[in-house]
Amino acid sequence: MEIVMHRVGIWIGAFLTFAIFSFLYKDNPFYKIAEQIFIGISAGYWFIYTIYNILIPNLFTPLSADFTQNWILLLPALLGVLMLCRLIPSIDWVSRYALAMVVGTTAGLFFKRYLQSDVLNQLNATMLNPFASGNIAQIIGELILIVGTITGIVYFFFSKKHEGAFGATARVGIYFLMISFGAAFGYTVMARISLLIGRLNFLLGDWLGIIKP
Amino acid sequence: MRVSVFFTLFILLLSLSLFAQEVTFLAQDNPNDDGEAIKLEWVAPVTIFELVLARSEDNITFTKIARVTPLLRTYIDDENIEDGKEYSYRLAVINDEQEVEQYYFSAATASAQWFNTDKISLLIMAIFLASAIVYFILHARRGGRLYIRKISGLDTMEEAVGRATEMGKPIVFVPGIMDLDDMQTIAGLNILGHLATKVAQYDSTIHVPVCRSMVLSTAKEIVKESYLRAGRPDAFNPDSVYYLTDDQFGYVAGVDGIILREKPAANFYLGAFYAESLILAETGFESGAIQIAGTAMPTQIPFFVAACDYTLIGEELFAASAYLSNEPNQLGSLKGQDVGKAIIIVVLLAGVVLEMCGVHFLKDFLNLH
Amino acid sequence: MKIFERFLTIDRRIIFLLIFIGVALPLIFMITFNLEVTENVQSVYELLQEMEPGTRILISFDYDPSTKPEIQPMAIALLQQAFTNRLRVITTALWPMGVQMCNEAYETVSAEYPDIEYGIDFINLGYKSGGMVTINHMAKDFRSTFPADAGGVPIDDFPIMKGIKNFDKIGCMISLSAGDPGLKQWVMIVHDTFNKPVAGGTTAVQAPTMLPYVNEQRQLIGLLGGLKGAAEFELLVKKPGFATKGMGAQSIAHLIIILFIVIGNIGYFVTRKQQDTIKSKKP
Amino acid sequence: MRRQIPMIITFLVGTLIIVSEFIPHKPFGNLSTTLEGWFLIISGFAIILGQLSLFKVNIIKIHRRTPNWQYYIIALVSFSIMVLCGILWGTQQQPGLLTVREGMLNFFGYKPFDYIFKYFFENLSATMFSLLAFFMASASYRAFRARSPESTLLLIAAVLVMLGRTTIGSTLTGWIPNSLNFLQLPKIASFIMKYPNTAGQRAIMICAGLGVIGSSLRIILGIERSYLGGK
Repeated sequence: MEIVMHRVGIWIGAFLTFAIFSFLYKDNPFYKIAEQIFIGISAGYWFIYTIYNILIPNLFTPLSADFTQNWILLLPALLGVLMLCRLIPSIDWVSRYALAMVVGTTAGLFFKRYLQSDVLNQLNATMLNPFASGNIAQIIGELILIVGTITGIVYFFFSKKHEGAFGATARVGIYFLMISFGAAFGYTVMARISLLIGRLNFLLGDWLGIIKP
Repeated sequence: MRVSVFFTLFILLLSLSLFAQEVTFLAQDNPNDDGEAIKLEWVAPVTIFELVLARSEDNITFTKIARVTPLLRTYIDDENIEDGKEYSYRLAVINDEQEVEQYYFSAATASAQWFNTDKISLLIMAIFLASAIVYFILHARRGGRLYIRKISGLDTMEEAVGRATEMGKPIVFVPGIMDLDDMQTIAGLNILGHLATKVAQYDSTIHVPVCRSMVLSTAKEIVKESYLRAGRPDAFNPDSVYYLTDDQFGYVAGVDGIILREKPAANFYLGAFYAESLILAETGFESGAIQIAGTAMPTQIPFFVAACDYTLIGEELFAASAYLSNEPNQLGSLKGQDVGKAIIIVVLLAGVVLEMCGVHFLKDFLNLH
Repeated sequence: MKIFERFLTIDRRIIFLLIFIGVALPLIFMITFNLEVTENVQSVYELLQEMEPGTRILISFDYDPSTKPEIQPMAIALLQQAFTNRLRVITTALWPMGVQMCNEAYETVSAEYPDIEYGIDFINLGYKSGGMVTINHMAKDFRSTFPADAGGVPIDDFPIMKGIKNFDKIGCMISLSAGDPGLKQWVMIVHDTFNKPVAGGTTAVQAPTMLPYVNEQRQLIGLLGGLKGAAEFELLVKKPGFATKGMGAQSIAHLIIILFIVIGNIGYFVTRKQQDTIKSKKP
Repeated sequence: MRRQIPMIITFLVGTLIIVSEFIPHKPFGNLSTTLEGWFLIISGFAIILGQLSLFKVNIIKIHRRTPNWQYYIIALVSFSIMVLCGILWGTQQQPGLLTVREGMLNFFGYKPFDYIFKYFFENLSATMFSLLAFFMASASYRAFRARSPESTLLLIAAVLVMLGRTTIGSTLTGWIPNSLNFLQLPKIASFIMKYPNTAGQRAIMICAGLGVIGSSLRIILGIERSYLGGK
């Protein structure tokens, strides 16, 4: 019996796959139906997993198991309920209290973490002695790295006109940015093709059985 | 020959093991914490089979806390440690037959620190940046003039609106798929205000499909104000700004439909984008529109750069928004960040020169570990 | 010279069709090419090789079925290497669907390792929202972030969780990531704040933006980038799977795309030259 | 009251989180830890909010008979089925309200929730994103033309990396002797990724990082209020 439902599942999967692919031709009812199923299931999944994996273990279980120890959790629970008030337009402003807490925490953490990881550590990682290695490719590479990083930052300098030597530096910066965009694009082609390989593997393997999945 | 090699090796090994016989063991307060951990460090020859760590509060009865190997070298004890209390530790060297060969002792008191000394360079940099940004915001608010260079894409945008008017076709503006809490959406909406004014002046039409309800109300207000500013409040069509759906791909399908139906002369994608960027740009190209994009999403910039006629790259989006809105908070912040960039370039150059001279002071100072 | 103008305006449906065929044929005829292991993949492998048996490592499943073809092979190969070396694996997910991806990977791999036991060598702690803030919280108070595993059983019941209060007793952290929240947030907290080694496996979309973290500060030890990264890793653990199989199709699809780029450029240069000559005749 | 108090909360929370980085001493360290624990719970509610508002928006659309309203019924139905299955029979690891009968497991092979996930959702989600493979191909065909110095650099970098990243690269240039191995395509691609790409990405990263710092600071100080919505 399981085989039957497995086969049924695969046929459903194949149907849905084609329904989505039909978008490549143009938007059509099959695509719309598949899309709405996708939205509905995805929302349902998030809903269930948030309850089972977050609200129950991190809120309800501690409260019901040992209330005197954990009563303080009522506070975030209250803020959470305030968050839900956004659904009711007349009192949606109360959700701002919860939002303020979320935004404040994120802003505080972002301030220090981005400063350290994306500014100071990157700065430190670029402070190199390019001639230390003695390997020609590495010397050239590290020189490129230092020059590219500096000129790139110069390109993003907004309070000075891009002219003269400064403009020329910014020009070099944009060349580096272009190389990195080209490289990123070229690298990314693989990502999307992989997804297509995954799909064809399903269609040709699981569904049609032409190849071994 | 072979015998002599073995003999030399034997002597070597013997002297090594003699040398490495020394075991040192030290317990000390775990630095830069809230006084709830003690750091144990040891140096022991790798030939030792196993080490056992034990802790005591009265220096008489020891309870085992962990089995470790010589290679591990450090262990942080954070089980029920109290601030200000002294703990004794014992390191037992165990041989292959599971017998204790020797004990080493050390004691330490846990304490909480008021300042994390590892983070000095982070603090200095944070204070520098925060004061620069706040200073320039205040400066701009007091009416001080701050120069922001004109972003070259802005001219292209205005031309595109003009071209749309000539062709009698609408323009489509997509403010990204994120909510108002994303700065990119705000920046996109600021630029929308400017474009909508031009649209009102030229008596052209604009479509603004959005995918968040909060963005909808804000975008509507912004477009309405623009028409008011252009002196044509009667020409504002409230239906030109509309909500499609919250879902990423549902939204893309909706926008694609609009682009294919309306055949706009120009498409603007300004805000936060994910995987949909390329679908939008490709569909827009098929319909023959001029396309101008701007996003700070690092993964999506390459697609927009490749597929659109003009792209505001990363921070340029925010700069364009500040330039157009002329709002002191944005201008001041941008200027403050520019000071940060200048500092970084100077420090970086200094660091590279010092490194080349073999002086590692600056690099070590900025190293946060 | 009409043909060169045609080069400029090939109907995109032709491209779509060729890509489809170009991916399908190598899959059917099992075309494969040789692979070389690159530095970034090698370092991830070595990181796990150097861990002592019994060390606990943290793997986070921060992706969903949409990127499964790229990342699932990495997850499987990583678990294989970990179990072969008797490392103990604690898994989490910052994306809710990561929990299912983790279950599927564990089911696949645990069949090959009959002596691996849930709760001793492996545990799935399930999904937590909150991204970077939550990572920061678990770094300081692991047990209150994860009071129970994905099935709701208290973690005190599992030997693998003994003594884990923060990241101190965790050997290294690996994030399998398809976007935000994901590898970037783990680097910022686990390495940059708490100084534990972090490695990652990402989609090829994300990899270029993560590469600046692979530096001499070792913010990232190594990076498996896209299907190629996964295939190289499969080569290292000597268990070729989906990724290795897919690389043939990748090569053909890439070749087709490059071919179209070349055709487009030939068309562009020839027609431009023609326009130039016309212009020079009629100034 | 409606704006002042949220701004004060943001300021206090944001400052506390930043300060706790530099002062490990009590109460700063454990206060910020507590707040982060709360954040997890509140963000859980925020996700629930997202799903409920999707539900609400769809009901409104159906009620108002907006264009294509029939399709939104499908979304509502699939959402409800998924939630019901999750509550009644649970998920793979979680028990639900009802006990799962042996017969049901034998029939579907999975619990209903997991069955829908595996056969419906996995296929839908994977196909949605695989559409991008086609758009990627057509975009690279028409976008990568050597029109200007910038686009030429874009084109060359993209093609070199594409060649080097797949096995074509090693096949094409594998014959180049090891003494000249820097001319092999995989080596060139790695070089591009490691140096010029990293340089460009790093410049963006540093400047974007400064941007995040600026906006976080404005939010904490109450200068930036757009997240509160409205005027």
